[in-house]
Amino acid sequence: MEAILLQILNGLDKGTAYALIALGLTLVFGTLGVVNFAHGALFMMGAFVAVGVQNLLTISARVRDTSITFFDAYKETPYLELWWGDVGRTIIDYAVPISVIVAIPVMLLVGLAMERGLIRHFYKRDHADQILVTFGLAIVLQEIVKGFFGANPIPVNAPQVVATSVDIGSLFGLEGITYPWWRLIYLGFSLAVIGGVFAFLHFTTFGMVVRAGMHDREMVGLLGINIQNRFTIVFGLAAVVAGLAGTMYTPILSPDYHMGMEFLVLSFVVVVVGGMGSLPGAVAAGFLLGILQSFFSMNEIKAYLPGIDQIIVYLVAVIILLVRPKGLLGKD
Amino acid sequence: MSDDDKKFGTLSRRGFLKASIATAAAAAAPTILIRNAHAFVNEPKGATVTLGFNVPQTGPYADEGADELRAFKLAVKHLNGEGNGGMLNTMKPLSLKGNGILGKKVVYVTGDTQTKSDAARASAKRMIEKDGALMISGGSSSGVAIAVQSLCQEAGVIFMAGLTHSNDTTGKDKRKHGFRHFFNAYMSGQALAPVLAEEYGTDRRAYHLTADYTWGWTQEESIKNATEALGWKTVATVRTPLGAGDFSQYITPVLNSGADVLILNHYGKDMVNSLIQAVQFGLRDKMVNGKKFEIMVPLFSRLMAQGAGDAIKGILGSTNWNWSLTDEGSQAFVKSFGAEYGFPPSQAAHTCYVQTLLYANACEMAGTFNPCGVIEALEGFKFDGMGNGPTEYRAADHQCFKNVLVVRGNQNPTSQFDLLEVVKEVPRSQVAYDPKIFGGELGSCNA
Amino acid sequence: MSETSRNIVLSIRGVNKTFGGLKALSNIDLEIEEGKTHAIIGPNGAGKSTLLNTCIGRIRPDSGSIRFLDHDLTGGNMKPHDINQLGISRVFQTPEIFPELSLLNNVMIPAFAHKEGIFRFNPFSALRNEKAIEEETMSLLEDFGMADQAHHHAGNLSRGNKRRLELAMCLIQHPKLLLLDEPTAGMARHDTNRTIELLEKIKQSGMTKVIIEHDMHVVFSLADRISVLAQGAIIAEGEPNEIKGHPKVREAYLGSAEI
Amino acid sequence: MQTIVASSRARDILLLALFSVVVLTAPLWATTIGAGYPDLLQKFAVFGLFAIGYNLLFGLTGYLSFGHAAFLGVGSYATVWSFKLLTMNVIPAVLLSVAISALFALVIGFLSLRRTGIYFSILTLAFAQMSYNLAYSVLTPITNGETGLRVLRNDPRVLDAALGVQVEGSPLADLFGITLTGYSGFYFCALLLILGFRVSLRIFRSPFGMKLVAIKSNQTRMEYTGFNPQPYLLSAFVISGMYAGLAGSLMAIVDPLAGAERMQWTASGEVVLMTILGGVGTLIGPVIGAATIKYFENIFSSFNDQVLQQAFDFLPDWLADFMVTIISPFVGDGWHLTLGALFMVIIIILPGGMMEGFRRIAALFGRKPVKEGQA
Repeated sequence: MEAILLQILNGLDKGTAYALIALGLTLVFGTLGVVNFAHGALFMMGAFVAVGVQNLLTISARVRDTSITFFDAYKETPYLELWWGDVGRTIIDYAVPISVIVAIPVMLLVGLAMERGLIRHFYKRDHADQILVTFGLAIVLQEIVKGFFGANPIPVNAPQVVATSVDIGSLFGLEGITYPWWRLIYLGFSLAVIGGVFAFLHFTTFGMVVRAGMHDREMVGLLGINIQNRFTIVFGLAAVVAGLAGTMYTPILSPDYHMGMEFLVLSFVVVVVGGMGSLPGAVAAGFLLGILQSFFSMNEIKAYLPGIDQIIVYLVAVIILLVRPKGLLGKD
Repeated sequence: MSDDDKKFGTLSRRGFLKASIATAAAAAAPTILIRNAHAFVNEPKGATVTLGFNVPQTGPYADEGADELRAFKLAVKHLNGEGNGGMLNTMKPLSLKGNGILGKKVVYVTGDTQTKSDAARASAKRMIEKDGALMISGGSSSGVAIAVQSLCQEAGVIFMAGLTHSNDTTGKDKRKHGFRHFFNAYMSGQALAPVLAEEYGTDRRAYHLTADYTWGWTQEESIKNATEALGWKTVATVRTPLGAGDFSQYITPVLNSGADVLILNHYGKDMVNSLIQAVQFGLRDKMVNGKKFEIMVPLFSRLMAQGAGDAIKGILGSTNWNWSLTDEGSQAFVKSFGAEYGFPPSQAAHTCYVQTLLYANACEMAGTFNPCGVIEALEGFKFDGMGNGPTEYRAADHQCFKNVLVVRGNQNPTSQFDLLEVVKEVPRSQVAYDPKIFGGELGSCNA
Repeated sequence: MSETSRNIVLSIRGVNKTFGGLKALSNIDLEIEEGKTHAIIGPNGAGKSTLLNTCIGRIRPDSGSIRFLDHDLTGGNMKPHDINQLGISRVFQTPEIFPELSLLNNVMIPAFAHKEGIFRFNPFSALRNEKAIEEETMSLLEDFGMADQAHHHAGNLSRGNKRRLELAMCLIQHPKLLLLDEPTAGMARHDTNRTIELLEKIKQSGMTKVIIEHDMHVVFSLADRISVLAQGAIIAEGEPNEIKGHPKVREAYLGSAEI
Repeated sequence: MQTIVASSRARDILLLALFSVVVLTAPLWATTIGAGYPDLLQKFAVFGLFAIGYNLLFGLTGYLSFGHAAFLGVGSYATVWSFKLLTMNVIPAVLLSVAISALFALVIGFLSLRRTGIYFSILTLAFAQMSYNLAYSVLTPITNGETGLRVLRNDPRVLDAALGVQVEGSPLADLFGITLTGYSGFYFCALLLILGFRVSLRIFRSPFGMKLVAIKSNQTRMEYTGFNPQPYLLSAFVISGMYAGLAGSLMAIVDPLAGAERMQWTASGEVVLMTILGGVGTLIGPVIGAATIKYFENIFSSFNDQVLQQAFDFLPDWLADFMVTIISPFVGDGWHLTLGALFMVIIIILPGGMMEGFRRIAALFGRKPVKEGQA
């Protein structure tokens, strides 16, 4: 029982991670008609915003460790800590929440620059050209990050108060259900972001125009609305959502320059299983695949189907696509 | 199949790349080389001798590869008599003279393995076929090491393995032309066992999470055997997909499994992520069976420990070498490396540096670059002064036997590099084993 | 209504179809006679497209039957290629051609389909050896006055010429029934007239045709018989002259239209 | 893009002859760009073949498969197993590989081709990833997992044993007495590349090929024209799967080892990139794309500071140092960066890939622009 509850939580958690990345991908495809292979790189850049903020906050006074004579080794104490003591320490501790605030404008700028500078010129080109150019862009962005931060994963900590787990079982009168605070926060945050995106698209005029554009681009253009600028903003929005997902994920997954590529394939699968261009579909598929992946990793199931956890995501994708031609919630 | 085939079949199956290498120089006709009786592949004719350093330059292990490359360059410098000489000052016995190898200046070529067998082999072949490398070294995964090792056997050059920890490299996949200085999973288990008994007692229940591929399996087996010999029980061994990223679905079952030790048979990013996440799930704060829950990572590396941040503190594991060792050889190496690059070398850098020197020294001992001579010189070679105390290259499987370090993530690091504290230097006698237990055969020298 | 002496190509009897609660076709009876050009007219939303797709077995009717020559198409599970292989070719409302291919290739492909059936695996036979088909295609293109452009990309043609090309693609298959879905929709008057000329020529060859059309000018120039569709039902049928004077038609459809 | 009938037999023969000459003289001209050694030449040929086959699907029908590496991997495994169980002769190995990869392609193609567009792509990706993940882990008894499947001296090899053929040293692939390693291995690959090119040329020039292009151009019209696109697509899928299987087989022939990572999505992605980079739907483009990417991977990655220093030896010291500083981030461990930038630059300037560039250069020199399909 506890095991199943825990796996559901795991699944939801994974699901939100997939859904957040997939959301932007499907939004961009649905509105701009662009297959963006650089979307994973946006997720990665969001994560490195957190690394950058942490590095900035921890600029340190360095005291030479004199016991080491062969090279310069330092005991580092961040200036913030030196200047403001506990307050400084707390600020550093809250590096990730601070990064979230920083990530929004940074990722928006990145997104806008990317759309204006490159993507916009590829709306009318073949998908093949789009794939090559965005793949090239992803590699370039990745290598630039590698140049600055190296290839190793870099640890980013959640604030102390939420760095461990909480006994949520006691809430429901069950025993032994502890779950990391940060994962619960991540879940809540992601649901809020997803909700925010939906609200934005459904309850604002801007959003309605965008949704109309997803259905019929020419028609909206004929109405005399400058859909181009709106699409630029949509791309920026997608970049922000992917970036925030990356920033918030850092305490769970130490970021490295390669992480975007690893999420790219999975998020494409999520998008397509959900139905290309369908936002609710992307979210639903994210949760579905996340939960199934968690369940099929259980020893009880693996005992009968060895290796099933290796392929479950793809297997489900195949079954869904064969049964439903346009994915879960895709429109014909 | 014709009679002709029978006739030629046995004759023509010669050394793998030889034909190509010889013709590479002539670069044209598809001739089958008739080999001159005394020649060997890439025999250095000029004033230089070329070594090939094949390391991951892209992909998740790129930093480790970069560190290996630094060590190689340093080794080349020292061999050529530049710099402060490093371990040339401490190695015993020493045949090197600081004038290159056998009087020829050492030059090197580099390549990118991408941590993929195919890419690593392609890169090694380039070094052998195009650049005329006599020896290949490097690598940071067992799959790559084994793939390149068998290539070198076929090509008739020497392979001095870099970071590879699987039992198979000098076990069932050992080769006459391949040599490993790094320790292996079996040694990790043997070294860790006494420390585990001391620290955690002999009545423990272990839960393994294992990367689902060859290296993970051999480590799981070795650690399982070693801990069960102590009296520990194994609750479960669970395989996880390589590069899973989020391990939550594998960690939550541990919580209520009744296990009180979690053993992570992961390396690199998998290790970083699974360890961080296990700590977040509060495993280390738990009391199970009246004991404090512990996590253990049998194979540690400082570079990867950096990625795990605070999660590494207090975690036990084993490592081949650490820069904080105070023996003469380690000090000499750390000093040279630190002076050159401004930070301490990793264990991967250490093993690559040592391997290069050992190869060069063997050439000097043999008085030839001929791989058969070099192999003979290396087999059973006993040396000291290169860290890890007195060491022997065992002739039976080309595995180095030396002290193994049991380390713990440092609770109070005095500097940014001070991540691991050495708990115990387990003497070589404790980690030795009978070469027969892993099977495999070396084959014969191919030159 | 039917007499045994006349040769009926397509016969539709008592066809009904509802989508959701909406009656799309109600009790349709229609017979298309061999060699005749039959026009179906009606205001927007009258159910013309539904009727067309039902005729060729793409949509399954709720009741009634559809026969094309000896084939029962009532099941509604016909694949487009099966329909074509029965001898029905179709011209679409917006020209469906192969824009990346040359005009010659555009017309050769249906010629191959006519000759080879739905599938033939011949990756190693050279196209340049298919002289017979090439010549037939070229002579048809000449008839259409497009021979000089045979090696140009079809995508660069004007809309009117694309329509003509599409017609050529259908004609090379010598269809037993040619369906034309608003063949002059969205065309300039000049192009419309050229298309009418062309269709008149085809008419002389005695090919059976069904035309769905908006433009009365086109309908009355070409049709032998006209059925008028309104709100899913046929409200009148007859020779063009009969239809012109039919009061119900005037009321439902032609009221303000110029005839 | 295609004016298929317009190509005359003479031009095709000339094209094939030119292609053959360029391929067969590769050991000579490749030396001038530092690529003149057997392994890289073999890679050029093998991946050229892979890309030619891939282009028959993607270039002609427009169906973007993201799982072709699976067939490459299957081909490699089949060849190594043939070496292990039957004989070191390559003929059974090649036949077996092509047959088995065709079978795989038939099954995967049959299921995946029920969908179009990105849905098709993801289906192929899913099948390939499943193959890879299983081959890397639970199928290790068949694939030898991470380490890769290798030919061992004591494998049974029943055919060789029956004929009394013995192996001394490491077992190597042979063709009736010719050991297929080094340059002989390259020539074997080169001959099959030329054969593969010729088959591709014929398909391009056949009614079958024209119909594939028609499917890409307008599937609705194709259906109403009376062709059933499914069997055409499936044939193209299986043919290109067979090319992939053959390429995989050749990889295992010139270097008898088969690893699971050959089947990973990145490997599938690589052939997509090769094809697009060279020019989708062109005859020669995919080969050029394949060679370019392999050249970067093997040669650019090998440039280190030492090599650069030597290259700029002729310059004054300060200038040489400057050049090395400028260039070194883009070579060696920076080769990925250069490759990524190359993708972007080429596709921004040249929609349609490198072949478009050659076409423009030809046009610059006043020649009538050579249309692909006529070239």
